Amino acid sequence: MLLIPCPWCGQRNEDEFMCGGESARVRPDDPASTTDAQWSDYLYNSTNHKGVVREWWWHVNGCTKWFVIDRDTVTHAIQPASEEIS
Amino acid sequence: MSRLSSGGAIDRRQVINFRFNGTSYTGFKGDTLASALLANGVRVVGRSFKYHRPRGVVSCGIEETNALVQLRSDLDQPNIRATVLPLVEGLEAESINCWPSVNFDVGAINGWLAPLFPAGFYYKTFMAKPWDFYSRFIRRVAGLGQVPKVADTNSYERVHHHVDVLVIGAGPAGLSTTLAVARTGARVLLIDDQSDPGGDLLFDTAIIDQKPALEWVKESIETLAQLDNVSRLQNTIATGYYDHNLVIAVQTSPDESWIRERLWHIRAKQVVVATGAVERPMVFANNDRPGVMLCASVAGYITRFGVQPGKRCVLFTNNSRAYEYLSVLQEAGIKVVEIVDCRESVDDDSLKIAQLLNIPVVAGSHVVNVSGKKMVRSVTVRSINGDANLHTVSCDLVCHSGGWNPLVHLQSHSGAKPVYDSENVTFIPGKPIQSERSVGASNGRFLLSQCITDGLETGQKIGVELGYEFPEISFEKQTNDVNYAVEGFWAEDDNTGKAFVDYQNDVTRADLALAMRENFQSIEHIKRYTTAGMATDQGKMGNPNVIGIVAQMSGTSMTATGTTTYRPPFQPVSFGVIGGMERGALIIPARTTPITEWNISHGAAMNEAGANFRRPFYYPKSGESMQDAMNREALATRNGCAIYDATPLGKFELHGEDVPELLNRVYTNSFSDLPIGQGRFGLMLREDGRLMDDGVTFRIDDNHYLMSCGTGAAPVVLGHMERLLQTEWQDLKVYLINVSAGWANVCVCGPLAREVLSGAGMDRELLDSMKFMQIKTTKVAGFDVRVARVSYTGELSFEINVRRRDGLQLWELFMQAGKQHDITPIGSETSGVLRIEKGFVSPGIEGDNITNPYDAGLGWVIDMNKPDFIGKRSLQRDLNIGGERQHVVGLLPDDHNAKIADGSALVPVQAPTSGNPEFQGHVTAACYSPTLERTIALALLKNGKNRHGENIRISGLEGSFTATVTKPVFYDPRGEKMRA
Amino acid sequence: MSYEAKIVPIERYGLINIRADFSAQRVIGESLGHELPVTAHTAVHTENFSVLCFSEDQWWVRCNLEQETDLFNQLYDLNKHNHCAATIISDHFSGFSLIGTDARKVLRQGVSIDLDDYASGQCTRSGFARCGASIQIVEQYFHYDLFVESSYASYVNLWFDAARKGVQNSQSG
Amino acid sequence: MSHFSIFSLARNALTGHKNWEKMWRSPDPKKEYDVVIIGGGGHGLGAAYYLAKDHGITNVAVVEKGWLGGGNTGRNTMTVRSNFLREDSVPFHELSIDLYHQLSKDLNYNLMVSKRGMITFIQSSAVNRIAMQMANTMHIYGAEYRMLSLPEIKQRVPIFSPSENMRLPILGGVYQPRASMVRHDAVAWGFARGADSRGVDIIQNCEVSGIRRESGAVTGVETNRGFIKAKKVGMAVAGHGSVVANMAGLRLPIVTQPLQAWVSEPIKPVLNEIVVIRSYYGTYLMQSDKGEIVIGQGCDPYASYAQRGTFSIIEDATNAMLEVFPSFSRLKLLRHWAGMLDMPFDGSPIISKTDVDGFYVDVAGSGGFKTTPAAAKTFAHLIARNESHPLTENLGLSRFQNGRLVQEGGVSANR
Repeated sequence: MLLIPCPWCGQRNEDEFMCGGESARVRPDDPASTTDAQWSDYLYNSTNHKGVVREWWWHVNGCTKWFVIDRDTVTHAIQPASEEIS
Repeated sequence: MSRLSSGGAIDRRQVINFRFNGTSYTGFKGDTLASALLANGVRVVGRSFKYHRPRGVVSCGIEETNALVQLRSDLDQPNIRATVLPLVEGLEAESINCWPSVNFDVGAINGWLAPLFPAGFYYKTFMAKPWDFYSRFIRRVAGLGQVPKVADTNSYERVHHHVDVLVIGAGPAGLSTTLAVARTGARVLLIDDQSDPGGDLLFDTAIIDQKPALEWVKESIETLAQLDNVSRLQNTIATGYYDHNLVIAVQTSPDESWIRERLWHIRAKQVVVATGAVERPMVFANNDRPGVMLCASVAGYITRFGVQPGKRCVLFTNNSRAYEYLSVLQEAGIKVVEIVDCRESVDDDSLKIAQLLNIPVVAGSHVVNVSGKKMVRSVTVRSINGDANLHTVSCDLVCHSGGWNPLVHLQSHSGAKPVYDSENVTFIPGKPIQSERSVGASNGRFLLSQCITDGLETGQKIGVELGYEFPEISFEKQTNDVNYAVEGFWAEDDNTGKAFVDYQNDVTRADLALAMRENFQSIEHIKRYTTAGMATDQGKMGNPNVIGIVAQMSGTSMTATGTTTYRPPFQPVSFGVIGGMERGALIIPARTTPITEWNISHGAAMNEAGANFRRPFYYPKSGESMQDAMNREALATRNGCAIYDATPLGKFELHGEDVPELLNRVYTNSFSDLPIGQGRFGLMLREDGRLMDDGVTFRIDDNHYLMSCGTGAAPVVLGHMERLLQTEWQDLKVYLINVSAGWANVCVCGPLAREVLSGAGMDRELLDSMKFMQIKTTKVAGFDVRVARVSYTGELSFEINVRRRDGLQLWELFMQAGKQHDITPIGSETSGVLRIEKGFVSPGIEGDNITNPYDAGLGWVIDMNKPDFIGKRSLQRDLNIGGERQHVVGLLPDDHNAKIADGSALVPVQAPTSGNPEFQGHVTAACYSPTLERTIALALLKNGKNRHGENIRISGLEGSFTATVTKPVFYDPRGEKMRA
Repeated sequence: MSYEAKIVPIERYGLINIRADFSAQRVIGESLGHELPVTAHTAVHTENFSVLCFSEDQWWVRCNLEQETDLFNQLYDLNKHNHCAATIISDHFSGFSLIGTDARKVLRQGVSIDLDDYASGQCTRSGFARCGASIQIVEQYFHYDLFVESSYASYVNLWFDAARKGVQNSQSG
Repeated sequence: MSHFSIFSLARNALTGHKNWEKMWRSPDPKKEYDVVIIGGGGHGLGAAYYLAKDHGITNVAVVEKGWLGGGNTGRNTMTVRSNFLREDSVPFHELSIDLYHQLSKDLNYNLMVSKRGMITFIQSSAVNRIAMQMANTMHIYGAEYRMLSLPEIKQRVPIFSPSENMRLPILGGVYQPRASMVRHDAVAWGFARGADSRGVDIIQNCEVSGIRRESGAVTGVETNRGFIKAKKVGMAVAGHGSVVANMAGLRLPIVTQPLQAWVSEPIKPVLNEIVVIRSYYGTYLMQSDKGEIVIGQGCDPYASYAQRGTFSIIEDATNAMLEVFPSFSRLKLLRHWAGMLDMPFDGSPIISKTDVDGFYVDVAGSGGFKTTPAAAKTFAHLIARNESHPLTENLGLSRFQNGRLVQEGGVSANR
């Protein structure tokens, strides 16, 4: 049971949240101009990095805010994301 | 009897009666089952797993591997450690894994066949026939105890708790830590697995500052009891250490009498592991004979329980600590005839003790065999280098001590890796990964004085780290222990018998050698091949011996050999307490509407409707079959009037100037021009172009919309939009508010719907004027309602939304008003029939994560001219390179009464029904349509859109039918009825 | 045998959900005659109503049922010129008061938050017994008001009953 | 390779078991191989075995960063089954069961394949519909799968006694008689011994740190034991698919998630079948030959390489289990652990060529143990011939380009 640092509510158990996956997965500005390969990469592929990953979490059973954290997928150590992500 | 005439922390005035293997015995309050059995002279308490060798009690704590019993009567439970089982009146226990009795066990024949059963023998044989043939026999002899015969009537509880500092273990180190941290004012919780604090001091005769150590314990506890910031739990064992400093602990018999066990989820800023150490056995031939016991445990039985486990003893050791117990043994009248010490040069402290007690020390030697089967009769001793000193000593007790194993398990759960401490010949905690510290014996500090100092110093550091002031305290405590000196000893012996490294799984030194001979090199491999360390004690005693022997045989270091990973739990945990109270109705919530109770009391058959709602399936009248009920309900809807509870549908308010833009982006069609008071059907896709949900969104006011969606899809849809708004489209000004439960939604439908509603007092003019997809606010019988004209049945249909609190009244009002029209409540199974007749695609059924809206015949809802919407790019991909697709089609079976199961497969009409015919698709939903008086079905069929009119075979387990492929709509194809 | 705590359904109350961006907050505050609380887990309590802050742009106005409509009407129209939304949610949620010396021992079975962190008068939203709850701390450790989505209310009643006095598993088995 | 049998055991008993041969060699890596397989688990060792046996390619190295079978091969719940929804899934999993049932003899190594049968409870009409779809797809492909009534379940599983006030009452079940349990470690060891005896070099403690390519084609792998040249490199590294693929400059449609499993203390046999309580949390349980009740459930819902999971999964599963088997309440949890699942977007295996010539990937999907022999055999076919085995034509990476996914419930549910 991870302890997720919600920027609004503070540290809460992971079962109050939903993990939204890698924040690097950003919807293309103009999907129509992507190639099939680029679109497929956006839709299905992930970096799935072993180590620190910046990812989205949703505090669904709390303030209902989406936010990003940096989580180590090996140690599970978590830091609030060091800088704003657009 | 082996009970001493005095001594021990037992209450001799309270006699306790118990039964073991059918014989009645007595013990005293304060006994464990093991101490009471030893006191009664019971030596053989169980049989081993593989060879069924007689086994006796070997330890006095949680590390016990042999004395496992099955409890009977009310307490029925398998595999209970007798060494930690408090004796209670009427307790009934049996040995496990033996038949017909522990003293005469047929399975012992395995002992004779043992040469055929080396480690991993089963990988090499039993291949002539299928394994099932052999496994029937093998399974029967495997396993330990039996599943309880009586139902568990106990209550369990699960709680969450937060502290600044959690100290695990109330032995000298844990107590000292707690004393130190407590002074800072930090919130401290001290948990301990025994009924009384003190840890090993309970089994010891140690002295602290010239007083018995237990007095220091008592004083410490009294000090802690004064402090508000300290709490303490006895009978509470930490079983696992998880991410982010979460420790799970099990408390037995808490104060609340109705609770048997409580599972604590303890989140701590700092965790202190003070779980102590356990004594390690020596590995020698027949080291498993009853009467071969760990040295400190023998002393423990004497000190704590006043039990004398033998009369004539040989001590076999490699360390100084064992000598400290000699005086306890001697004072209890046990004659220690000889000390066999495998160290060439025994340390002076040890020699002094032996001299004082006048016990001969045979140094540089080892025990090479034990004779006696159900009880030790003698041991054979020989010098390590050669045959010098070869002699036999008669005895009925062998105390052995191979050094001490810190209980690094919890630390290991936390992600840390134990490291080898060559001085102490053992594995000690490695660098902490979480906010954790190990103290005392679990940190490799085996002396009492070290434990106390380590605890106090650690407590101080933690206090400072947590930002508290720390008062000066003295760390000096005078204790009576001597320096700990140990040498690793895993020499090969004479091969005179089985030398066990894992008692419970019957793993011997020879098994380890065989594994290595066959080129199993990794310690994990050796563990798995031999099963060493995989028994219910999980190698607490034996693992370092396995590592030592493997290192020695392979000529590498202990460090290079490494440990296997310790997995939680530290001690086995009952499933009852893991589950807590979440049984029956509490396992997952059952969500209700204001009409749920009415439905149940009116005999509705209930079924899951998604998102944990239960809804009426159908409403059988007395004696009516399911099919008859559905037919009646469906016909009422088509020809008269019906009513159903649509409350579980999702309802979201959308506010803000950018709502139309949001809708344009999440729906496939356009919402730019929706007038106030009007609704529009919308189709929502996932980004991969697959169906997510469909529903109607109404415009209530300028910047105010109301979206409805499917019951099961509601949380998904809300999450989908909330995510997009907060991550991708932060510039859109939209607020989403879930109001799903705030409104009761009663749907009245059928050609007579207007009659019913106006009969209930609704404005007839308004009803007549309302067009399909309109929403109006009005009053019925004093209730403010929102009326929406939408249809999921294909009939004229009104959804009446009212505040939840008034839902049931409104429902009953309509039922009353509809009586003269024979208003009929309908269930979801009937709704299913109506939707199949209409060919309404269900995103959760026809939309099977593969179907796209074109496949589903929903192309008319898609506006590909919009610049973008979620899923658009993927639809383009499907059109460009998606190849042949499966389409939603209708099926008309030639047999009008065909009973077709949902999920039946579709194959070419000529094909055989099994054995690789060409798979063409499957039936998604089939029913008997009472309106059409025939069976109809919706299906997903490869290229189905272009195959209308073809014949196909429906292949189901129950039968096979030919059918004609049609358009997926069987009733009112133009939708005239619902627009009427 | 059970914990010393009782569960009382909160009967008639008004509840209005407020969403508002930074500039709309001020407008709403002016309309209410009281600034909205903007610190996590805080609430303001006036004679007529309380305002509970659940997020940087989410509040609840808890009032008497009689005031609900008026307050709502007053706030609803602000969305014409501001990015905000007022919604009546007194039916969407069902309230329970958990009161007694053992209230904490009951609640800690259902929430994983640190109850020491939440003082009397504060509020928070958290996971609770597989459904989630908005919690108002009326008196720390002894009196909590919990609001759950109404569709969970009957389940939550069962839950409280079991948490108070345990479940005899034999009855379910 | 010496032949294993009761006679060889007896013969060796006479010499105190001191003359057993090594089960496999520990060779140093050669400079070059025809094929290098990365990953010494069941899939990788099996692929090497079938390369040698089916295709006569024996100049093969299997490089393993740790010890054989130390990944998911040794961390699963030992279950083999073929109850799937899609036409591309069922025959593939059927092949796996077929192969498993003959492997002990083929390998002369007892994998302890026991046919237990799997019962999946039906607790709602929605599950019933899916079960029927599965049953009928399977029926087409000759895989037996049939419905069981409550009394039939009770008859097969006498200890089954669902509580009377179950939140989701059990309406019946579906039964796959051929679902089996297999001794997991033995699969790795058996394949290793078989491959080794055919000349395959199995190199343990050999970690790959790079995949060398020239003009879009693989030329070999960098390892901590030096560069190993090979024109064909196959990846079978459950739990590290993205890490290794990344060395070849590729991103995969997978997320690595923990999948937990746990066992009770061993008890005498009470449960022959594998039981799936699908509707609460997707809990499944069975009893091993050793007597432990082996239990599992779905993945933890986020990416992790930590080989441990959250305890709440065990709590949920326990409740589900106790609803059906109340007498297990006083049994005890003995040990729990997690494997790392490379979960594809659609949950189905990926056995595929890649954009890098000569670099092939085998990603196991939602539980790779059950597919081990089929994946190994088809992967060997792909590597040997540079074309897909007929059974895995639709299981390649191209499905993520054209959107023709083989949906068995994967990551997509989370997105």
